[in-house]
Amino acid sequence: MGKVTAKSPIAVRVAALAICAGVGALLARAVLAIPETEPGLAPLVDANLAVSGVKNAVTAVLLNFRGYDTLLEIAVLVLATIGVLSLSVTQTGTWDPIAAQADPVLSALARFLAPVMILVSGYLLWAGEHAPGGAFQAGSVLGAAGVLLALSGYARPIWVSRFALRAAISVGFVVFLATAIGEMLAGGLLLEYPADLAKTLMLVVETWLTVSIGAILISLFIASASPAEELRRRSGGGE
Amino acid sequence: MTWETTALVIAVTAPFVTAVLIFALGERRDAARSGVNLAGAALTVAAVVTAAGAAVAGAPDAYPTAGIALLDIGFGLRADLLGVLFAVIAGVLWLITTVYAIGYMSRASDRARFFGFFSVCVGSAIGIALSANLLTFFIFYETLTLATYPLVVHSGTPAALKGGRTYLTYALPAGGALAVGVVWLNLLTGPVEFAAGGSLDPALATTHPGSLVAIFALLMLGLGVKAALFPLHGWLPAAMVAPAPVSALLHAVAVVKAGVFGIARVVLEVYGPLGPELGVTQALAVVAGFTIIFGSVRALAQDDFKKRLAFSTVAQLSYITLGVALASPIAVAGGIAHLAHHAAMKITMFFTAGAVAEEVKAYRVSEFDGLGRRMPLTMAAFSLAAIGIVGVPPVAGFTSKWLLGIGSIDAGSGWVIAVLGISSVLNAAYFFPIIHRAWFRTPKPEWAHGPAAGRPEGDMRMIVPLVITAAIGLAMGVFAGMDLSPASWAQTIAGWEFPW
Amino acid sequence: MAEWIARQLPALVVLVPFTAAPLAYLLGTGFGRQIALISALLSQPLAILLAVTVVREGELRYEVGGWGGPLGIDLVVDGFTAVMVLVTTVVGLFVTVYALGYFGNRERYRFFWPLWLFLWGSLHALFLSGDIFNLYVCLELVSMSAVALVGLTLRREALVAAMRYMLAAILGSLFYLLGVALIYGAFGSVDMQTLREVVRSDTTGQAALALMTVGLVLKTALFPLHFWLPPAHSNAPSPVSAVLSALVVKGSFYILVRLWVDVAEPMAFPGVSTVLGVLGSTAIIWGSIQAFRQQRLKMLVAYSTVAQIGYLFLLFPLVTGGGQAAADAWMGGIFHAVSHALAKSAMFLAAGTVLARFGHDRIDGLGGLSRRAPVTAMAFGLAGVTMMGLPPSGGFVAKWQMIRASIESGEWWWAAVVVTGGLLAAAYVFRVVGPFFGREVDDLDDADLNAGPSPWTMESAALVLAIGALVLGIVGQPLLDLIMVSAPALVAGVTP
Amino acid sequence: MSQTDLYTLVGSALFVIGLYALMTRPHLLHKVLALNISSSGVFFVLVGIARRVGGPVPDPLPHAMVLTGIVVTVSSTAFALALAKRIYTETGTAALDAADVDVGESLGG
Repeated sequence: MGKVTAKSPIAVRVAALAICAGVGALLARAVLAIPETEPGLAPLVDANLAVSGVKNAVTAVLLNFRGYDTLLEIAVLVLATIGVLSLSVTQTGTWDPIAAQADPVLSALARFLAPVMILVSGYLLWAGEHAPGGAFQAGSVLGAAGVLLALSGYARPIWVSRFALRAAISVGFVVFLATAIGEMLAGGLLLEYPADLAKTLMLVVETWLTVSIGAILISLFIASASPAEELRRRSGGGE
Repeated sequence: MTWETTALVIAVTAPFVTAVLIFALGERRDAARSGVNLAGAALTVAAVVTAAGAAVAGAPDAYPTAGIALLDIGFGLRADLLGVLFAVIAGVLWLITTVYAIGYMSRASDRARFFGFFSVCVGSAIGIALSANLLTFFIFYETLTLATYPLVVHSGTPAALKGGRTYLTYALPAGGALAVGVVWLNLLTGPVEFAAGGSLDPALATTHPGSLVAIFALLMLGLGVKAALFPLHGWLPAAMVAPAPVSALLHAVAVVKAGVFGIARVVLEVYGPLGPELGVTQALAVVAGFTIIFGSVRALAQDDFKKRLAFSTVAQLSYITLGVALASPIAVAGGIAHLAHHAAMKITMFFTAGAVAEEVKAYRVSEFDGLGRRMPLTMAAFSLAAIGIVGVPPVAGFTSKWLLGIGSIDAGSGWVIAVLGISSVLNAAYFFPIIHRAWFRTPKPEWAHGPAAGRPEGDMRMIVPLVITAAIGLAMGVFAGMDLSPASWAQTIAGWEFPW
Repeated sequence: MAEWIARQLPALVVLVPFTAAPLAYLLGTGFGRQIALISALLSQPLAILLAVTVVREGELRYEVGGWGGPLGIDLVVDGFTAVMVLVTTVVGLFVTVYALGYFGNRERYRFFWPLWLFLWGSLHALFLSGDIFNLYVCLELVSMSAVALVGLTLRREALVAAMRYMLAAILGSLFYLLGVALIYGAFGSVDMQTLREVVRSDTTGQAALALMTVGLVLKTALFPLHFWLPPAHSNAPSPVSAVLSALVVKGSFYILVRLWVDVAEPMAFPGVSTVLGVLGSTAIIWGSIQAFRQQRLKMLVAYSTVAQIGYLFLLFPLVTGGGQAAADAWMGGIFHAVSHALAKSAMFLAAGTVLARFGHDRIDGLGGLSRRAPVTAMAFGLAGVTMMGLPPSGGFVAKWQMIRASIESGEWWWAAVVVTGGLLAAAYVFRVVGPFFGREVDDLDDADLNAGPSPWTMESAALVLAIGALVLGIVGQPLLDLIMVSAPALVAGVTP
Repeated sequence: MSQTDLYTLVGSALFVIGLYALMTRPHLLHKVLALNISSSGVFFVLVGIARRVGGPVPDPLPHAMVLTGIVVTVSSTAFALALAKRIYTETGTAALDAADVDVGESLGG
């Protein structure tokens, strides 16, 4: 196995240093010149918070005012997952349970932690409406729970079929899109939530996003894992 | 759209449509391809003649026109007298050449490619003839440059590919120069339409003389390559690796005359009186005069038959350029008439070269001893054309040279007479030995009794066209005085070109 | 219905491929192909309608979420946008048709369809976005889908090329995002229309623009930051190569033009545009020479992209002075992007056909191609006409406008570069095309005896694109008019 | 020095440190990490900018941008890591250029 050298040749380093010094100087000058008080869009956000359907300003920006950014961001996430799957050896994202060393301690821990994490995830999802939180935080915890389960050999039953995996990965984006298109069909513009339905719709979207984000994070983890036989080979063929 | 306008559009588009159909038919469907090709050529001739009729009827200010918007100039077509003269020549000779080429190429490979690009070339040449402005002209001019390449390299031999490279090395930088010249001129004056008597504002001669001279130089650099002006002529002999029909129609008529035709458009219908005023046409005349002598001298030294013809073409093209540059109506008439006359005669000669090469595998002048016995019709046609080029009456060449001579005196450029004289002697010196060898030298034994009994002297699809073109050459001279002969047509055009 | 479509048009243009993408993933290989084709076909009328609407009504503004900038995000469509969407849609359709034949039903390439649809949607989103932060997300979407597509074959060279591309792309995005942060810090908005009014040429503003420019130049692969492009574009599967060279590099270029000519025009400093112009000129010369020296067809075509990108950057010095020269440069630069997109995709698709059928793309081994694969040879040759910028191709009209602009602005040296670049292009194009007419070489044996002639859809997709690029020079006037619709003030000659 | 200045300067420093490492470290994992450091730098700058409002509640917009940015960065990091891993599987080394691999050890693995 070829070992990668730790450092580049001196000429490269000197050049890099010069470039970095230049960029650094430019940046420092620029950030210090930023006006001390510039309210930005904060007043505008405040003024419209009441009609946004949520109480937390950041959530309002993310899901309503700049919901389009979030829609595309979910697209990035789904896209990256498809990309990772396309690179994984098995290309399916299904977990090979033999690779997981069923450790009794880990297993017990997982059994205890996983339900708690799922609960925490639900709370974060709900809290996002008025406090920091939301689908991403919730999805991350959900994903972590999944990774934990996978590491302890429980993940296998989750992915009953390839279609289920694909559905879980894309459901958040699809629901988000469907909501957006539904609003258009109802006479509004893309992502224009009717004031009375805004909260409900956002919660629906957030919920499915949580599921997808969890599934995506698990898939990212699992898809990058080496297949069992490679692990065996590397550890010297012994089991 | 009036009937005349339709004819104008068809004249330009028919060859391109023919090309597309030929490509689509592919390699194996020979009969269908020949049918499409002949039908396309015939349609083109009909359309061109219709447009020509309208031009004659409508001159000087009711020419059929058509166009679409493009940039600030427009992509425009117009059937004026000068244009339809060239278009008729290209169209009619295409029809004849198609027959010849079907015979010549019958055993060659890649026929679809050959006939397809051939049609594109002819379409471009007719487009050049019927362009209403410099932009449209340039578009067709460069299309012609590109479409000729596959024909030059058609045989695919290393020599052919090398000839193709040489051709591009000359033609593409020339295109670049032409492009800059055209853009610059358009910027200086606004859209440059062709108009009898010149389209430039005379005031520009005092406000922007330097730019106008530079632009003229760029344009001549671009057009001079195809017109084979010295020192831009080098590609023409190299391009003789192409199959005979290409040398005949393209390298004696369509491509090279696109160059001189462009010079005529620029000198007469863009610069007009500004040319002599700025002194640029005088310079052009000197270059043309030198090219005439140079080409003729080089032709003398060639043993390769096609190369001798090629250098002869270099010299003859400059007759036209010279006539156009002399700023005298009579000389201009001579030059334009020579455009037609030389076309008929030189195509005959290249047809001969192809027929001889196919039939008896003779490529060099030194192999022509007694060829007149073996291929009497062919060599008779060749001799007639050669006599015409030398300028012996009553064949066509005489008329144009006569007009050129008188025109030069009219323009006060007596030195041109000397050039014409020397060149005629040189023409005789490189053509008469061929005629002498063919008819008066002892033939090879197998040629002594003519073609084998009961067989014609060659593929009749090749012999008949060259006899016809020779006859056309003769007729142009004999009937030069008639109303619609190229000579009187040229004089009419020259009349319009000189309102000043 | 018609009224609804008219109202929702900008959103629909983005949503069609974005809806198709997850569906193509969800439903798997067989459906992925059909969904991609449906999406491609649906996009055609939408893109045309978008262009027509812009011509009729001028700039379109679609307020996503109903908020409107600067609070919300606007989709903005002017002539430039409509042209880019149109060319993306047209190239996209033919690449899709080609890919149907190229990838067939092979399970291995099932990820192509969702990734390609994501890329397509991202490009549309990018062209329509009127918000510089939203553009960051679009840039990332474009880059990531493009990188994933490059690595699709899982060949070593492709993976390493994808990695190099990925690192360059992320770094470029980060530079861009840092610039966005500074812009927001200094001017309090990320909405382009608002910024146009408030942007000043102060320390922060200049630094922000400099950072964004570096990032976008890296993503556009302008010399000398082009190092990642040739391996990525040549090692990708050919339909992907076509999209990368034709469309993806133009995405970041598009933002660069928006920023300089449209948003930050008040702080345009001639020095920077000259630097961009000089780098562009160097790219033209250097890229062409490198292209000429390549042994593999796809590498040659990739270096040709490096060179052709150079022309795009001549736009910057030529618009700086305003007036007619700016308008001509604007038309010329954008028209070049369009005709290059058509021609370059045709070239890569043709190269892909060669590679798929004969198992190699060594230039020395392509003698006699015009006999073995006449349609493909013709497609490549016709596309070459646009590369050279000869009439009647679209490249000619673009170069015509650029030469015009440089003579008008008195900076004739740009015209010299344009002409020289055309001649160098002729050198590398004919280095390939010349031997097509030569004697056949043994290397042109079908790689797989069962392969037979390529599917006609593949060959004709390339040919149609090449013909499109070719006739653009004659029928291109409507496109030139479209480019000028609601053009930025600097270009339209209006002083605000 | 205000809080904003502190955050934005630290952010700038992080960005530059990441940039340097990206250019000088041949190992792909290092490069991916370097980009992560740089992106953290950018987020710092954004967070610093959000503090300028003056009141107790910071400007929500940069925060939203950071959140979006983090998701995008996570996605691209995941993808870049998967790519690096696949390269390692295919070539036995985790560098872009063979020149960056120490001589003396076999490339084949």
